[in-house]
Amino acid sequence: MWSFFHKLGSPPWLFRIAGSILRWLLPVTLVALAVGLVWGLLFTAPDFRQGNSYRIIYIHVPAAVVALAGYYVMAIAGAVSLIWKMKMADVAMKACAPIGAALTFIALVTGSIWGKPTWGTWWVWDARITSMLILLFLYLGVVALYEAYDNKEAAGKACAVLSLVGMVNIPIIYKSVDWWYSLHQPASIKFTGESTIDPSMLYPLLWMIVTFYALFTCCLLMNMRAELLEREARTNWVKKLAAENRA
Amino acid sequence: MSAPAEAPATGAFCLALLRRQLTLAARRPIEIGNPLLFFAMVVALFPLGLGPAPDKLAGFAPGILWIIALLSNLLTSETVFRSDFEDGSLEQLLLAPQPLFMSVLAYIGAHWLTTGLLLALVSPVFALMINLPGQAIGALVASLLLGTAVLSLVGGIGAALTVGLKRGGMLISLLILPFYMPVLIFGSAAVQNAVLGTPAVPYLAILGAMLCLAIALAPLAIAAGLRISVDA
Amino acid sequence: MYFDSLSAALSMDGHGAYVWSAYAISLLVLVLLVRAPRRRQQMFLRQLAGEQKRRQPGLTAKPEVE
Amino acid sequence: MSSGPSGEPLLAVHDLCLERGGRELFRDLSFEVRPGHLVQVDGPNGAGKTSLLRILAGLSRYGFEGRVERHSLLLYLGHQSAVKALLTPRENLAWHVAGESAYGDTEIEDALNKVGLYGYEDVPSHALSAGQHRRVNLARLYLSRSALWLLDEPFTAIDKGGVAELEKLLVEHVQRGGAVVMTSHQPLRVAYQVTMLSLTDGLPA
Amino acid sequence: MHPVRKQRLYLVLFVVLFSSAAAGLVMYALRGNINLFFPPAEVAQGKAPVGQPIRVGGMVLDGSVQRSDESLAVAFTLTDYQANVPVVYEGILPDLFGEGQGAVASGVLDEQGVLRASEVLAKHDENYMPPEVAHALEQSGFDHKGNAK
Repeated sequence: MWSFFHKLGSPPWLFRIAGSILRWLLPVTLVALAVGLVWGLLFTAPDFRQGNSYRIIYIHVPAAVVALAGYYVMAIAGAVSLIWKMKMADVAMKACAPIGAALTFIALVTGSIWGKPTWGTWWVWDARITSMLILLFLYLGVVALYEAYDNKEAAGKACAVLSLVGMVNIPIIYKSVDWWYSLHQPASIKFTGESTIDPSMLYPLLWMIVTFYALFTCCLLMNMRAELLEREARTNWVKKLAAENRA
Repeated sequence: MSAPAEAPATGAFCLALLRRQLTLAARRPIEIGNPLLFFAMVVALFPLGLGPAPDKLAGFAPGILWIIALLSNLLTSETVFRSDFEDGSLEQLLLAPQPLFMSVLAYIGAHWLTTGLLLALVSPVFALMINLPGQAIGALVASLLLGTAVLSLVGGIGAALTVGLKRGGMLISLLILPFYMPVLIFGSAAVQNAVLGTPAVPYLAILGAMLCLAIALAPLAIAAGLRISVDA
Repeated sequence: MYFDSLSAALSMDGHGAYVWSAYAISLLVLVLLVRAPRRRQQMFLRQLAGEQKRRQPGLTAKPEVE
Repeated sequence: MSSGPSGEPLLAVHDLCLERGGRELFRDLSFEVRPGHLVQVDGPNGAGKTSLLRILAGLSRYGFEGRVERHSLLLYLGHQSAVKALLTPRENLAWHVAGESAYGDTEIEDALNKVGLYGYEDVPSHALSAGQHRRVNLARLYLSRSALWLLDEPFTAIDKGGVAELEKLLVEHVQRGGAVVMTSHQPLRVAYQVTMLSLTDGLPA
Repeated sequence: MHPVRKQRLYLVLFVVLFSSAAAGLVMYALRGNINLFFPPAEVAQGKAPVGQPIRVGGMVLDGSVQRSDESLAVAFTLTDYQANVPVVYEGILPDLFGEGQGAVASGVLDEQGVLRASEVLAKHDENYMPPEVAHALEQSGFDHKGNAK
């Protein structure tokens, strides 16, 4: 059991694997992102009611979906780090926070811009928007708490506790549309039953969601690599790497 | 060797802790008075900032009172474990054979008794200062009784996570304000409804639900946070 | 392509300002997001390499020779 | 009354390794503490004595490798006295946060008497000196019902007479079937076999 | 029982007990009308309080929108096809506002049962489709939700 964790938790191994995944995943993701953006912006028809403003959906929905999923990843990594005392889970958790914060920020800003032509207002204190704002605060809180600790191992544990406590918020975000009446439309993409979005609009949206997941993974791996180096600064493999880098 | 030593029962231990915390608070009466004074002074700020028109103030009164209660709780939450951390009592508490999640409840209970409870009891006076209609006083006191208990529990999590940090004060606000927001929404909604003459009980029930959830989960997080802070 | 001309694509029937600004802001954030860890890693490795250089006796005074 | 270590271990340590700031403090440390053991942890400053004691107590829970098994209640005295200035010595002991606190009033008076605080029971602790604070803390040893004592520099700020009293108490405790793990720079002057655990200064990695 | 196990058992019982109490209280609260949102049918039944801020949501009745020539004042009727609520509003309406569309008006109900709105928001549904598709659906006798008319 422990030896398995040790292998999985071996920093140089993880650094190398993450590097080789990134070598192909990052370019693929960036190309997919460009394709998705052009597709959504220029090659889809406008909505019969909202006109062209709905094109923001191709960036708003993926960002929001992945921002929420990112919180789950962070909290689960936190739980793993607390329960099994796995250092790599700590690193992964820490790496999630800034990415999640950025995606939540994108979701909020694009939503606000979309809201103006659609609802007639930049901002409403609707349940889902408010929960999204709270999600941003939760992410920023994790970042701030991590930075405040000198002992990075303790920082990881403290952030894990905080993100687990924040998990209580996530079901409220998901359920808020059902619990309270709000301006937000119910989910358009349904896995059971028929989607209420036309296929010509659904495919680029799904494309973008997958792309954002890939982008999240890329950023996560890159952040983890950077974090690993700093944590393992005194070990031989990092020293060797720095020497190679110098040469 | 004599028979294995038996530690006192958890309940007795928690009561002893509660007495200890209350005695400590009672020997520093100024620290109990400060949040109340803060409450009174911030209440006085609103008529100065918004203008003293009574009906305008009355409209904002539920929100104003709740926000101040929240802020004064925020200011005191930071101190719950601070002195115990500094003099080494906290590490002794962690070593106690009784479950830590119960003993931290005693700390939080003492904090609530010396801040939230008192605040709820004196809040009618402040409510009158900003023209909160009389029929809402009951809902105000009830919502503050329930809500400040949630605030104390949630604030305890922030306090536990930041007690080992030199500059925890600002950070604790960032960490726990997101969790205070639902309490604020339902607390002020309860008062608002009482002002309008609609039933406040559903809102109080939601606050009660939050309190139950907080009692169930916050002690675990506080205990974990304290172990991390002492270890850091 | 859905739009007939570049100007039609830019104006998007009056929604262009909203759509294009939303995309621009998002792209900006994404670029920063992707670049941050790379920069951080490069900075760190350079700093570490500098430390190693300082520790090597004799090399400190000598200028770098290609 | 047993005179030597025997019986089931109160504490077992397996393959403990500790690294701090890239420096290895100790490696593959394994030992057992049984009733009757009086262990003195020895080593220069920064050798990890306090860290070791905190790991044994369970206050440090990560940052090291290895396993610690605790089989008894323990009493840990750290560098800080855990005495509340606003409480009297009597209250400090009666409501002590370490959870051993079901002591009778006379027991507390006895213990305070033994550490030389007779007559100070109900004086607010902020009126006491630093040394007296430590004595209030040491009074817990007279009250303790825990078998295993972990004492970090217990002689600090204690006068000669106090040290002799304390040494006597430690021997009594281990002879009763308890065990002591303590750090100290000065050799113990006791008529009892002291097990030495030396932490040599770790070499820079 | 082993003391550590016993402690864990108590912990689990404690958490379960308080969590279920929380769930019970939420159920109780949701039975009461917790939000101030009313469909027109409930307004017609007199369930909505008069003289306090509420929100009414429904569809804008076809042919009900009357705009004033001189000012931004507008009057329309919200319906849920069971009852109607007249709304008056003064201000700029969102682009998506239109007859046959969903809208939410927040304001105060007066004695005559007219909602004096301080804010009107258009609510759009979860259906997205190109105009041609919507048009084709109309032609073939479906509404935009794909339901037969």
